[in-house]
Amino acid sequence: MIASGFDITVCVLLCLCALAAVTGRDTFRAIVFFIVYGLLISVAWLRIDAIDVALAEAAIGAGLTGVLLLGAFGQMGSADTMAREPRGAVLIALVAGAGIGAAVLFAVQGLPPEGAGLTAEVLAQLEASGVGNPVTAVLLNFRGYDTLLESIVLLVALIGVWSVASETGWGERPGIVHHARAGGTLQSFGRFLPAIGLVIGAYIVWAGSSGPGGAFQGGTVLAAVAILTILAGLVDAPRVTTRWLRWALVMGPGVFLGVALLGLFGGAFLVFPQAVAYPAIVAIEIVLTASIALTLVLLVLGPPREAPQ
Amino acid sequence: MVHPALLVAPIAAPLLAALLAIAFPRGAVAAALSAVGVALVASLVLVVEVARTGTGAALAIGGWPPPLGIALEADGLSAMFLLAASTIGLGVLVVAQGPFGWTGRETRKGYSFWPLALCLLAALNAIFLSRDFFNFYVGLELLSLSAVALVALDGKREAIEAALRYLMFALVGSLLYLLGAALLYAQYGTLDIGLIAASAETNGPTLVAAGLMTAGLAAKTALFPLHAWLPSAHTGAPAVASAMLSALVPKASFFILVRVWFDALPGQAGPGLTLVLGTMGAVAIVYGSILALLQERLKLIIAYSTVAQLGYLFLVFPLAGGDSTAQPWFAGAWTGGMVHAVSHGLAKAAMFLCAGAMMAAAGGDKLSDVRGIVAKMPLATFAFALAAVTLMGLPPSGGFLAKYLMLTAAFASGAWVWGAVVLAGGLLAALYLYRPLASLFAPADPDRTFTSVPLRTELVPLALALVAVLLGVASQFPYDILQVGRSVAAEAGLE
Amino acid sequence: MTGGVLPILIVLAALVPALISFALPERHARLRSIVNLSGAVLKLGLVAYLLLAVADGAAPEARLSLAPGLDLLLRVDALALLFVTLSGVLWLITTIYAIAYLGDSPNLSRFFGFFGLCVAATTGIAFSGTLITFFVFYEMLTLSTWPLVVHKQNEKSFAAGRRYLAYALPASAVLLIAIIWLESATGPVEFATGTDLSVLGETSLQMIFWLFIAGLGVKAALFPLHGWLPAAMAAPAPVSALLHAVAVVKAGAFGIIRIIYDVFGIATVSALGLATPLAILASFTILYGSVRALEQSEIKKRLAFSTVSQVSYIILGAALAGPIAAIGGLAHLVHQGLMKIALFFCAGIYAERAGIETVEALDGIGPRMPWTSVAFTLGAMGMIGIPPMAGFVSKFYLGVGAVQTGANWVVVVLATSSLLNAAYFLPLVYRIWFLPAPEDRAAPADGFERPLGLIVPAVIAAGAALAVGLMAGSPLSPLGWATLIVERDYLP
Amino acid sequence: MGGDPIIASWLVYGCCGAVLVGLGLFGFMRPTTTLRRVLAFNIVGSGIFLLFGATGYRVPSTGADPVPQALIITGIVVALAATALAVALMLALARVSAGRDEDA
Amino acid sequence: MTLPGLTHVLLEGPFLPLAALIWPLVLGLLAALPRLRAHVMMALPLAPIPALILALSGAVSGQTRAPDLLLGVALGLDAEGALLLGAIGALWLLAGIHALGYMKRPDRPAVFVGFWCLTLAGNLGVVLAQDVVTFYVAFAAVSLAAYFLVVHEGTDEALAAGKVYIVLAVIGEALLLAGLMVGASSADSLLIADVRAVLGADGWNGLALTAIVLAMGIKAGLVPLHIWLPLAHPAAPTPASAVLSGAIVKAGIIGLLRFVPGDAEVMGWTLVVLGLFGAYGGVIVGLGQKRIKAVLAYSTVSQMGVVIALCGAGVVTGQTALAYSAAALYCAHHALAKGALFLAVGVAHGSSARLIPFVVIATGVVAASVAGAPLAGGAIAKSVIKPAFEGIPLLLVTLSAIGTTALLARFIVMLGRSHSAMSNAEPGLAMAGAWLAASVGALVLPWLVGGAFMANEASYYLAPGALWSSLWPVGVGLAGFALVLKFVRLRIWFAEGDIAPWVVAGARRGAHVIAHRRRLAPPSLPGVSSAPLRRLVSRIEAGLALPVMAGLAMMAMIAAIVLFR
Repeated sequence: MIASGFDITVCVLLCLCALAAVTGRDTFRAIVFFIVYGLLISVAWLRIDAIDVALAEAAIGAGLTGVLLLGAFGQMGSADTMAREPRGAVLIALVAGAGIGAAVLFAVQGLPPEGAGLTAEVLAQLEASGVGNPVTAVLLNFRGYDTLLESIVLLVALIGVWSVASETGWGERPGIVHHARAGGTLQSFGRFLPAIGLVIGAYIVWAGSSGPGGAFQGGTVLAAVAILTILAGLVDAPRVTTRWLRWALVMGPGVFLGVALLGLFGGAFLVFPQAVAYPAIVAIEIVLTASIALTLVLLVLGPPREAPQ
Repeated sequence: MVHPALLVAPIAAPLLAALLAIAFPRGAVAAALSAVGVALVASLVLVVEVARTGTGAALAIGGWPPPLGIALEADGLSAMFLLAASTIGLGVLVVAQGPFGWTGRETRKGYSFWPLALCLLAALNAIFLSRDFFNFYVGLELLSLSAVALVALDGKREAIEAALRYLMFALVGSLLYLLGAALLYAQYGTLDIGLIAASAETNGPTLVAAGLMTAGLAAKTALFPLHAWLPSAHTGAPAVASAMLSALVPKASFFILVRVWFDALPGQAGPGLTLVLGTMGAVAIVYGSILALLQERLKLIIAYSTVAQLGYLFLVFPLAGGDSTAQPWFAGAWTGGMVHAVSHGLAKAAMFLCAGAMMAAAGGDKLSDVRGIVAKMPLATFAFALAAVTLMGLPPSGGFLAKYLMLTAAFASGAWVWGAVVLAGGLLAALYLYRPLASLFAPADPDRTFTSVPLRTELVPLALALVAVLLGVASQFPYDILQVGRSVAAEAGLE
Repeated sequence: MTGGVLPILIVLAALVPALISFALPERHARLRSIVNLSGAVLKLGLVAYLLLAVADGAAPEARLSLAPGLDLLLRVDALALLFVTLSGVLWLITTIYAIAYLGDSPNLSRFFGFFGLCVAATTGIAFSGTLITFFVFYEMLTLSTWPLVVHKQNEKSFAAGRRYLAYALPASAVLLIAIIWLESATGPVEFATGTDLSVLGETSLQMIFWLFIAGLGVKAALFPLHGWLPAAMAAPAPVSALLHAVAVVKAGAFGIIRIIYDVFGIATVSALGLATPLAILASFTILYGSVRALEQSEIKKRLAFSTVSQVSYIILGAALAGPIAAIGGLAHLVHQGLMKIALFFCAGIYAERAGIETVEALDGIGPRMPWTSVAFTLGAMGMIGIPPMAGFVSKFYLGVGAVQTGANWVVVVLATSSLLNAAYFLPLVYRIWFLPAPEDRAAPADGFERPLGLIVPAVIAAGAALAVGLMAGSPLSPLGWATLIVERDYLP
Repeated sequence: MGGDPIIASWLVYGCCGAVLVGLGLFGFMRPTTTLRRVLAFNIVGSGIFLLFGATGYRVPSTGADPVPQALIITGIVVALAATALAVALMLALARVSAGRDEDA
Repeated sequence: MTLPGLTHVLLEGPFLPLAALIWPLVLGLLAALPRLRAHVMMALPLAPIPALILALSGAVSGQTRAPDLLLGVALGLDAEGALLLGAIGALWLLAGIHALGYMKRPDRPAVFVGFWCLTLAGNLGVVLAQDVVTFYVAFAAVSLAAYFLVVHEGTDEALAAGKVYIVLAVIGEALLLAGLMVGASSADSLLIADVRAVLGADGWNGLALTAIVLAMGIKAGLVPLHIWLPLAHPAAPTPASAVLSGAIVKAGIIGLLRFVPGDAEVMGWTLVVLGLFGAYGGVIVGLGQKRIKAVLAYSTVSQMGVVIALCGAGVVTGQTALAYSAAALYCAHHALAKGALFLAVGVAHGSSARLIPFVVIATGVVAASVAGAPLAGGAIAKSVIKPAFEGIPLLLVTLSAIGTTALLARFIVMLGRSHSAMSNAEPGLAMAGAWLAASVGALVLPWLVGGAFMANEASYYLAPGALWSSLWPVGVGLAGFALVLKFVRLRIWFAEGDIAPWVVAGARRGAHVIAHRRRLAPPSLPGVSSAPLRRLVSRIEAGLALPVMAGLAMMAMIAAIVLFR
């Protein structure tokens, strides 16, 4: 499709935002530009007809990462010192960055213009995969193995985040204590928005099987909802050592892995026989969403806080 | 045909155990040991099966053959690496029961160690078995994140700093690798090694993709200019963890590099690649050794020794195909490199476990702290010495066989520069390993007391070191296995 | 070949006792001694059987392949048996000596462990049928010798150990280069089948030869690579006796013989013009060793330098391209072993029982320690080459062989070296027998020449040296066996 | 913006992705605080994903290629996990080096 | 080649020659056993008996071969050998008996007897040896074992003399070894006859011959190499010096006879010149000696000089066979006579003033015989050697008799004064008996055995012409000595061993220089101070840890891979 003026402007804006986020001394300004950059990139994704990715990028890329960075900036502030580096470092960085960028540009323009990738194969096998949305089909059936590993990655990251807690803080609740002004905008948002968020999240997960959406996007929305309520101080995160929390975390990947192993009897790992494919995928998707939402919340909250002296 | 369970077990078992460890920490140790045990048995059977049938064991996940689905395959090389990883993993976890076992109440370290370690092993096995570039990426990420978390486990300032620097390097490496994979997919429409090899041709995108992947993987394998994160990371990590980190983690990214160049894009490898990797490997050997020579702390010496020994692996690129017609064997340098990877893994794991045991006994890891520990811990010292023999490449160890095959290839192909470097490496290893050995064997001053250490922390390293030496003696079997499914480029060379 | 298992059995006969004594805790001294002694006796029995078999032309071998074409081959040929018989006999008497000498000092299990390992490595070297097998066991010898040198764990022995490794490891690197350079062109080298060297140019063959000599020269204590040997005297006496006078040093010389005869072939060596320079180097080492021995006031150091000089006789024999010289060289391999081990035993006894370390302290010890002094004198006479000791026989053959090949100057070297040997040995004998003993030397409680375990080995070794000299003509003697070797394998 | 030559829209986004990668790498390498480096890391990531997504849209008639999309979603989640771990490590480092909680 | 079972032949040919050698060795070993220590001295006279029996049974046909011993031992005996063997054996026997009397309470008898028997075995071996290796072993035994006889007394003087003796002996060994090596290899056989044939040609074989002659010269007292003789004899106990002078020195002569080939002209002349120089030099220096044994030592040097000249003359005139048999007879006579003279010294020391005249008279007769006085054995011996000479050497040999007479006259005078102070001193039966037997032997032997060796009959010697030709030199000698004794006050005293002191001093300084050469400082590794290296390396490490450097390295890698395809 011929690039319209809109596409070009989006690209130029994207590059400017990135440049702003990267240069300059003020970290807060950089983070704000980063969030704007995130939204712009979602628009770009819409332009190249990748709705699922747009959703994911908006929710996770801009949303959660933004919150993470802001939270970090809030907690650390000036503590993050800048290592002393030789004077020519900036120049060298520029050269290296430009060099690699140029190489990538050279590669991109060298790509075959009509490369269709695997679109045909996916569509051909779509009905065998038991779901309507080709992205979900790839995500959960054709390349379900990647998704399984990815859910484990999330879990490992969470364990990693927890393991850097201070020695005394092990049994405590994750993240810092949030308290918002009673009746303030944050608290009213905290009360009002979760309901809407839940509905939207549930819909996205449900729709994922046939249209754009899916476990990750839905999970992220639900996570956002939970984070909002915690930020608003309405509810505090469960202690790191609570039993149900751990089982909930493990449930998603556990079920996915279990179903995959069941497939072994049917001849190959992670196989969904035609008939049972749809219900299996949907079941997995639901359980996975719950675990992912929970993991994402805990990831954003950070390591368990220190024990009170 | 090999039952698919064999291919899946090494990955699924540790993952299940990790999930169990997160949910039910009290049973973490039992779950971990049994899982890795299952993985070991599976890899053993796999190795035997591969040797017997002479062909790799393949499995298309979900029943979808590539390019759509992801294929797992265990050819000779992956079977060997799988077996090595499981052996070392089991050994490390057995020793880990000491510092991280269940002690009545749940501690931060005790809880976090087991899932991280199990995920690390699962990631390794996933990488060794996979045939899909993006699957490599997810495996690498899982591996890196768990490794970084393990490095930061001690909670001290140096450990966290090292972990952070390691994460930075690892992330940049992964991203460049991902970019390379994306470009390959864009060019060939598939991510499977076999399919790409079939349709690979020399053009812009392929070269840039390969270059990006190589740079990314070199950063994760801590090849010389990109090694700065490794020493501090492997020293900061608890000894048990650093045994796995030093012995296995860099080998995974090296394994992918071998898959990229020897299996997927042999035609695209030019003199640029072989010379750059060869030179960086050679400099790594010399530079790593010099730095190891200057260290005072035992773990730092061993860490820099890793930097040096990894240099050997990258000499495979210039040396592959160097065999002359006079030799009755073939693919000498390539097989030598792979045998070196395995024997170094075993020896390094043994050495770090010994260092850990000695640190526990002496309360510090400076050479002066562990002086004369041979009287109290003869087995550990002997294991350390055996591992040192393997690292120096002295017969009858596996290290010697690797060195010999590489040297023959170097001399046969006239590239005696690489040969000189390999030899210098052996001598330098003798130099920097002599100091710790001399202080271990030195007479301890009488008033110094060492606390006693459970016997298994000495027996496991001894067993691992003995396997490393055994690799040199009974080496016909590993040699044959490595030839199963070996790429043509390994024998013909990359130019 | 049913005999195939024999070489492995012999190597195991040395290896198994070593491993057992590693495992034995310190207090099981008696069990450890029994294990080691029985190992030694078993080995001797096997060697005797093999002597008969090989004499009848059999050549049992055992092959273990490391990689396709890369084989560890243990092959029993006549030359190997010569070396193994020497090491077998001397291992037995040295074990007896060591048990008595070390008594109940600490770390004995470790000591006997590595001691057995060394002998196993030496046997391996002797039986190795390919260059690679030789290199593997050659390195094992270096590794198992270092702990013995540093056994006393004092600063002096560590310095000696450091120096030993500083010489041995680069040498092994050089040796590896030589092997690989050769094998990358000619393919795996097997001693029995020989190799066609035409594929390599003349200059590279010469360079490879000198690399071999440099690599093996360190252990064979050729000048200028001999520096480690005198320093290694810091080791306990049994170690100096077996290892530095017999096993380690002989491994180097044996290696050089293998290289000259089996890898290159004596004809090629002389054709390439390498024989004479090697002979000159060996001769220079002979004289240099003797002159340096003159200066040493410490007995062990003097014996060490004498070893430096004596081993070069063997190399000289190999370097001279004549059959008789070869026989002389090979016989000297055994003769020097017997004589030198007797001397080291006596030096050990003097040091241990009478506290005599230096030459000056030897005054008048003869009458007080008659048996040791007689053994020492016999050994010294042998070293000087006074008939009818073994030393004379091999020196005589070397001389005759040298003249036969036209290298007449060698006779002058041999004569001068005999004089120098006399110059640094006779004063010792003179002090022992003819000078009055200082009053203050107190005899140890149970007399000078106790325990028997020390004295008997020394006397046996000296007696053997005398007997071998006397009965040199018979085919059973080392000279006879050396003649068999040369006739069967190397007659040009 | 002037009359740009007519180029395919996927190529625009592909080149934009490449530029983003360059900018991100520059941001990562220039001397700056670790937090800014994590931010730059995210920019590189999103650039790569954009480029990858763009290459999947070269033949608009058949619709965007679902495989890159699935991979990108996985990639985004992994990037988030890495960022979370990095942030946690930075917080821990700040905590430890501030000496508030000298760990035994 | 099957392994030699017992079928291998251990010994061929007659057993007696081997027994003659082995018997003394066995006795020597038995002496070491503590139980036999009490009466070990008895072994001395028993040792030479088998050799005497062998000698009396005359020449042995064929060789005795023992292929296993050493490198194949071959023993043989010709007529001359038997004569020499008999004389040497007899002398050892008598000296043994004399020793029984002489050494009442010997300290360390076992050691003395042991080395006495070893030297005897070596001496006999030199005569019997047919192959080069046995000859060398025997020669080594006789020269090295004799050292212990020299230093037996243990006095400082004995040790000093011993030191000179052993140094020269070892040099002799080395030279002989070198010579034999070259000879054996160029003759490509170990038999002495073959080796002798090949020696003498120019080049290396010439050098070999010189080496062998030098080695024998040291033993036989060839002039410049004789310096150990005058030092050793006075220091050794009397029976030992008797044997030293009588038998051991002969080993050198036998060596010369066996090895110097007929065609070595130059060597022949040098032997003649040096021999005669020795003959006259011995006499001159002998006259200037203070101690009686030194005089006798120089008399031996002189006599041996004559025999060496004889060997040389034999080669020069081409009559080697004649010279061989003449020398054999002369040596046999000299052995017994010189032995008798030395034993006389022992007897004189032990006898009182009353008995001394008898001792002097008897010794006078023996001395006359040595000087060649008519009717005595010496005359025959001298006459036998004359035909081998011609021209000036013949004249000089006859004149040498004058010198010998003068020297022996001086000896007799000193002997007269050397009686023991105690009035009732009795020399003891063993000592006197042995001395008398030796004297009688010396006188009678030439007559008994001379027949086989003389060109003409015994009666020839009774003819006046022969009598006169052997009488006038003795007369002139006596007259000259009497004149000198009476009128010449000027006494020129020579140090014992004439040039020995300078040689010894020179040797000691040489040894000192070698021993204390500046020691080679052990090469110490240049102390590379690790501080600067450490700083540099830590800077590099810090630099590489920066992401910018890592980025640059990655870009370089990508560029290399893409560009240098």
